[in-house]
Amino acid sequence: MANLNLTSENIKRISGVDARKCMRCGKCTASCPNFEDMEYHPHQFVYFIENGKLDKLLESKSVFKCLSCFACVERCPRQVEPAKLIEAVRLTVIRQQGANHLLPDEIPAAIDEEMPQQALVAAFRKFTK
Amino acid sequence: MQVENKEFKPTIVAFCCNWCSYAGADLAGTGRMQYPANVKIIRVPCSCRVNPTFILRAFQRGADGVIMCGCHPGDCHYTSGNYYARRRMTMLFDFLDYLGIEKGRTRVEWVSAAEGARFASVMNEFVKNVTELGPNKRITDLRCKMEKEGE
Amino acid sequence: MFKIKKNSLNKLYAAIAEAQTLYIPCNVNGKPNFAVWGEGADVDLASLKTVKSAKEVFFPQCEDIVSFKTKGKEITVIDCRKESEDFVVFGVRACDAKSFEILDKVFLSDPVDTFYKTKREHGTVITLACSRPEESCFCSAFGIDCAEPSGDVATYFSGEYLYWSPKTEKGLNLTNSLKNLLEIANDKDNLALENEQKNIREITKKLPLYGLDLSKWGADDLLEKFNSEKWQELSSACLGCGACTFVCPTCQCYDVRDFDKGNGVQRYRCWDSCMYNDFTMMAHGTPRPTQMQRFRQRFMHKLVYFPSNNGGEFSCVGCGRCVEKCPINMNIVKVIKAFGGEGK
Amino acid sequence: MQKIGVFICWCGSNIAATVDVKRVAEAALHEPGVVYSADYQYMCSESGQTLIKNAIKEKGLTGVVVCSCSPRMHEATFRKAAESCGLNPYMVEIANIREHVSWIHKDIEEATEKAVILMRAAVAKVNLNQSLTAGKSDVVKRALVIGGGIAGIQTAIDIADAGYEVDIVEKKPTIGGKMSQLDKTFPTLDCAACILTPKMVEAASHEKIRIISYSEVESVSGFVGNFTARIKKKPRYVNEALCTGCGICAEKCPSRKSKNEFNEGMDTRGAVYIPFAQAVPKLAVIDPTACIKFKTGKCGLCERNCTAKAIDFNQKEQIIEEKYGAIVVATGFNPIKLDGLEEYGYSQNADVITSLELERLMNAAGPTGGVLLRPSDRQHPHKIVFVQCVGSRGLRPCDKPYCSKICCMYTAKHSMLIREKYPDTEVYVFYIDVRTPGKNFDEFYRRAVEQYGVHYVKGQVGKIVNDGGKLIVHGSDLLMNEQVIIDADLVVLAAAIEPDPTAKSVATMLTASIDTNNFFTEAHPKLRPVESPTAGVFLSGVCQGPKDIPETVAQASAAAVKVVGLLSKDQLTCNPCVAGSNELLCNGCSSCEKVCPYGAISYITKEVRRGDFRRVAFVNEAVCQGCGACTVTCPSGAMDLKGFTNKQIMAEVDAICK
Amino acid sequence: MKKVLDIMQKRAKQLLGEGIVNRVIGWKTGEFGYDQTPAVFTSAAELSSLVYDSFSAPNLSKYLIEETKKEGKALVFLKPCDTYSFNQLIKEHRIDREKVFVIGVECSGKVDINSLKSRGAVGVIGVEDNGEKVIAHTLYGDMEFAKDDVLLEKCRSCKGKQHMVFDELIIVNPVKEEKNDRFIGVDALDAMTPDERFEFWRGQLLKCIRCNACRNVCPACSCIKCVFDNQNSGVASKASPDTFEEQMYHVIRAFHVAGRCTDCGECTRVCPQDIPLHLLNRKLIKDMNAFYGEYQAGTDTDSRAPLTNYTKEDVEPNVISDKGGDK
Repeated sequence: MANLNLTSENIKRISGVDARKCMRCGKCTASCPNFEDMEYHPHQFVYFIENGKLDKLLESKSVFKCLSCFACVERCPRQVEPAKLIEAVRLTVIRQQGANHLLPDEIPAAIDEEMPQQALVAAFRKFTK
Repeated sequence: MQVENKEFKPTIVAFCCNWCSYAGADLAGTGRMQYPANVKIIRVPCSCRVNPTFILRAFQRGADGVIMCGCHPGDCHYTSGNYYARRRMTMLFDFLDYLGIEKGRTRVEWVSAAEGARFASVMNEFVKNVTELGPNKRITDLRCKMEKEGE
Repeated sequence: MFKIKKNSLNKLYAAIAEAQTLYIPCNVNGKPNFAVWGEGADVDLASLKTVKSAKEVFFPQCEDIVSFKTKGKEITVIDCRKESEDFVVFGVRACDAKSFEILDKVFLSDPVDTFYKTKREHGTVITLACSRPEESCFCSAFGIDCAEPSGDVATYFSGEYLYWSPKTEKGLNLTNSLKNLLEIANDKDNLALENEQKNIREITKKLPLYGLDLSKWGADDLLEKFNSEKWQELSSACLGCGACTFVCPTCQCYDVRDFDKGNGVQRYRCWDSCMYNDFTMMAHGTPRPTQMQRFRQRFMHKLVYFPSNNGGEFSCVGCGRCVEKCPINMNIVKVIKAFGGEGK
Repeated sequence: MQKIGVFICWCGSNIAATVDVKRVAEAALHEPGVVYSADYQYMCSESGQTLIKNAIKEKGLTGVVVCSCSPRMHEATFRKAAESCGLNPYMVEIANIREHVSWIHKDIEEATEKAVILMRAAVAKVNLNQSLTAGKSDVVKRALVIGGGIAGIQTAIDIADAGYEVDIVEKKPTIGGKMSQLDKTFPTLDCAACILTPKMVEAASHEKIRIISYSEVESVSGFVGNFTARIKKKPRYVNEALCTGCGICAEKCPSRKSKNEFNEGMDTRGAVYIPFAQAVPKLAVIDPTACIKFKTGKCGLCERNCTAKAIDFNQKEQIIEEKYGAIVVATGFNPIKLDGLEEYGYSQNADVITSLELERLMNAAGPTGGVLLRPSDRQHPHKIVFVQCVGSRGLRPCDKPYCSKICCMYTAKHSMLIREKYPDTEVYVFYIDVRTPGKNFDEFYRRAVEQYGVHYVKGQVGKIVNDGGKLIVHGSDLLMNEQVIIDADLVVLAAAIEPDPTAKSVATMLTASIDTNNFFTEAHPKLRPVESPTAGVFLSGVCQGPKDIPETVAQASAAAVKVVGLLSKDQLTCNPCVAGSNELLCNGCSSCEKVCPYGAISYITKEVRRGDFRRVAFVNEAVCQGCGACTVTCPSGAMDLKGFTNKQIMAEVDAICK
Repeated sequence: MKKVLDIMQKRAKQLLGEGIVNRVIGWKTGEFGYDQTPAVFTSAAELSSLVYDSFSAPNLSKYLIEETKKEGKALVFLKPCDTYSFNQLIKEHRIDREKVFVIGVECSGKVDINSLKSRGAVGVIGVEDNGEKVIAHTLYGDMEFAKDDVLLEKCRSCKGKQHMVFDELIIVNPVKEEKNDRFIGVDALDAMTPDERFEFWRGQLLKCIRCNACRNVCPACSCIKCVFDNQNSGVASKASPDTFEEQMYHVIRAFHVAGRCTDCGECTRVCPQDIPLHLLNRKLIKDMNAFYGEYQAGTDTDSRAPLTNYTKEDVEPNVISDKGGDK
């Protein structure tokens, strides 16, 4: 965890989100369908990142619990787009893990005839990069 | 990093109508929104007061770009001034283009009294465009230019 | 007498231009006018008349006189006068060559116009005899022989050659500097040239304006002419533009203007036209408020006032440019004729 | 040659921190015509002005340049100062070195250089300035108030009390506006009708007030002191002179399907109706879109039953044309449409209502007679959720970016009233911030929490779904860091308020400006809050920005004072910066006449020089507003604009470009 | 053409004789058969020098500004294109219509003497026009040209053969309307790159000698005092000491006559340096047509010109920047 401040800036940059626009209404969290499973909730992601408190987020499983359903993005009245921030944190976590990418070769074993294509695409987005 | 001193700083004349655009420029000031100091504003009662001669005069005397700002169409304090200005400037600027003068040196923008931020961003963009075009050579009086450079 | 092959003329121009500026009629954007010769110039010695006359070389349309530089409340005066460099003007027709004499009377008499004088001193005039006079020409009425022009060097086209005849010391000097390009003309050449000149003089006699009678003009009957009712009718169509004046080789009026450069003032003179309604405008207004008066001024000056001040010499050389360029075809010939100067 | 004094204001550190004022003052001395220059901390202050005045007197100045803030701020101040010591006020020009220099540039070198150039342009202009004398125009002693809500009523009464005639134009059949729909008012909880209706009656019975109801202003021409308005009076199909407001017609009307606007469409009314019991004027009105007679040609029950013979199916639209000296805009507001905010399901669920609907549901004259019943099944709701900031403070297209200001307080009022009347009801309020600046406001909110036990939840509602009669409200409780789900019986949304849709057309008509949210712009946000930038046009109430009732009334009275101040003058000084034609140059070609928006130019035949009779343009200086359209269209340059002459503007151009 | 002239002379004499008019404005013969001068004729005797042929090009309408200030009524002969100018002057209140008797005369296009000369006809002493061919008699022999090749520019881009205003018409052989696109020249310039356009205009305007012939002949330039002659206008100048002044003069002039120019083509006809000045005015006409709807000044006496009119839906000035093409 070299420099949390730097990482925090990086997250803001790659997500393109300006966390300062948040007015703390909590509508994102109110809209979150996976609230129960998440240790940290969308509004907390916004607040933590704004204040550079990244360590907890990086350690939490919450980043992978986010469904990327974008309900929070849709509902946010201030156009803060929390899901994009969560995505950026997730990316940071993955990048720090090193080269443990999911390779396309590994897919056939796991594939299920019934599995929707979108799930595969989502998996790539979440776990590789 | 050493910034070169000799970088080209264009002279920009902005004609602003008193009721909307000048107030918009004031609001940009009140909001501390930065735009280059090359832009000098001349206050006119209405965009329809801007005579094409003034624009030519500015170019003659060494302006590198001229921008005219007025109230948004429909919002003119004098009800119809900017509609006339719109036609005049469309014709003038197309005519200058016809003579081969770079059209990036002329511009019309509608800026309301509430659009301080837009005023600043318009000016930033215009200055950037004119800077890219470089010094005005095609429609300037060389006698004035020589005098300036002789300084 | 020397000669040079027509197809070697470019070498001649180049040789002259190497040492000094060469003004020569060129086609620039579709019109023949005197221009500075340079490699690739479209020299046009075939056109009889340049739009603007050769006087522009000595008396340019615009000329800086003095400039003032201001800094705050301080003013510095900058003298714009400078000695002219040597130059050559080539292809001047007999009428234009004559016009220099008329301009000299104005600009070189006291007080001397130094701007003009220095150019006259440094300029070498190479004239060119006319080979195909046109209908608007009436130089013969002023005693000009278009087949035998004056100048420092006179040149003539005949056959394959341009003949070259130095007439003054300046002309000789120039000729000497071009020796290696010029051949010496022989008797056969001289004979051919004389024939050519005879032909030209014959054509001149067939011109519609040949024999234009100027006997009614001159210093006499000034008031009678001035008060004539004919002026009203003659001037009724005049637009008051300056086309006749600006193409005229003898018009010498100029206006002095100031141009505000922002950090100073450039004072320059530029040709003026007595046809303009602000000509000789003074604080109280203009002395010639109607177009008739201005119209009359132009012709009275050329045909009455100038001769009465200059020993009968008219301030017109019959080049016919005004005849060709007037938008409404009113001209000095029609004026001369209206007062009884019927030709032929 | 002018003798010009240049005065550079520091504006404290506002200018002096970025612009080297000493250097500007020094540079000024080198400009042609300048004989004196000085700098001072606050030029606009008393002592700053004295500095200018003394210089004018002692140095015999003929022109003044003040380098300071925007001319829109203090031009008038300095002109007045000059005038007080005998200098023509139009010999004063301002170089704007605050808004256009010090506030936008950081580099001192750059800013100072620009300030010098702007000073130079102003000096160049003053060198060509000429003394201007203003003409006079008569003031019509009558005011027009557009909008008959509490703002319009209060303004009208105050103007009328000062002795001037006032017309109120109201587009609805009755005056009263939104306040007439309210039940109780915060923070005193007195009944809205009890305090509003006497005002309505007072306005109606005031001898100086004329109420032109069911009418709209169609066009306005003219200028301050002398406006002419065309007012379109819609047909009521009821003779106003004869109708007694007895209401028999409304009772007999067989058409019952029209939504009752007064009750926010929660019950119905007849095609002929009186908007509400205390309506002023209390007159029936026929809605031709619902009336059977209009649709089928048959019926006429109301006509037969009207003892006053007031029904008139043939009534036509009427145009009233009237002259006014001043115009007050009081066009008010509406709650926004909530269709775009789908998360709340307002249009899907009858039991998701707006606060204004709740007002009607709690009002004794409302659709439920004052008993709180939820709209879907007319049952008592036991769990009520209030949501604040609905559509306010958002950046989505369906949102408004501003705070609607009144919602926090009325939500507290509602929750308190419900808890008081129905103590078995649980009340939740979702809030982002509770904003209660105002006298007794926070105390009021604390009472709701402390005394009445209203549950205030810090967080927002993400969605509302209908589950068999229950409204499942998904919200967040940020302080608990929990997602809360409440099965509510009724959800009340504090919808944002927005200017009435007529504001835009009224603004265009009056050439007054509106901001990006369609609120009217004030002449100065702090110092001239009740005036529009257009002379003679004043602002009253929410049309200028969100306000509660006491603020509205205060502003309404303030606007009235401004109007009275204007109408108390017999004549107004005109703007002397008007067009003028140089007869010696005028061709009489009629180009200028065509572009003049005010019809200020006419043509006369005049002996311009002896014996030279010509058709030349003539400018009516009282009518000309000085836009300058004519000056540019004039081919010969005969037409020029005083104060902004061709030469002056070119001198400025030259100074900037050199 | 001879027949038309006969009728013109007969009718003019008649109207003079009846006292309906007290003078006639027409064209007078010149020295070489092509150099006609506009003239005022006051008697039947004088009318013998009235001429109307392929060189009666000067537009007579502008003379009426001064003529209608005088006593009595004037008879004027107007070609179809001249009637546009006449109407425009009426619109601008520069002519008193009551004092003019307008006789419209047929026109099949006027010949450009400069065009003959540039095609080698040196020393022209007479010209014949048989409708198809133009024969120039010169000192050095006769030359024959197809008439279409030697028409004036303004006739090659003729607006139409209809008279917009007249009291009487003299038409012996009705002239067929020919479709021509007068904007071809403008289109060609529009199609160039801005650099090419700049070079073109710099070359052309460089020739300008500021003789003011274009301005003084222009029926739209009827100002009592032109801004270029007015020391107080800020643009006054008598010569073009700098390339800017050349641009300035022609831009301002084109702009001042925008919406008022009747496209009579006189500016190009009279320019001693053959600058195609009509390309400036016609560009503005083309633009106004494209942006604000077809409009031709001089077709009537009461319509509003595009620059003294507007609609709320007008194009925005950025149509120019969006048009493409760098610089």
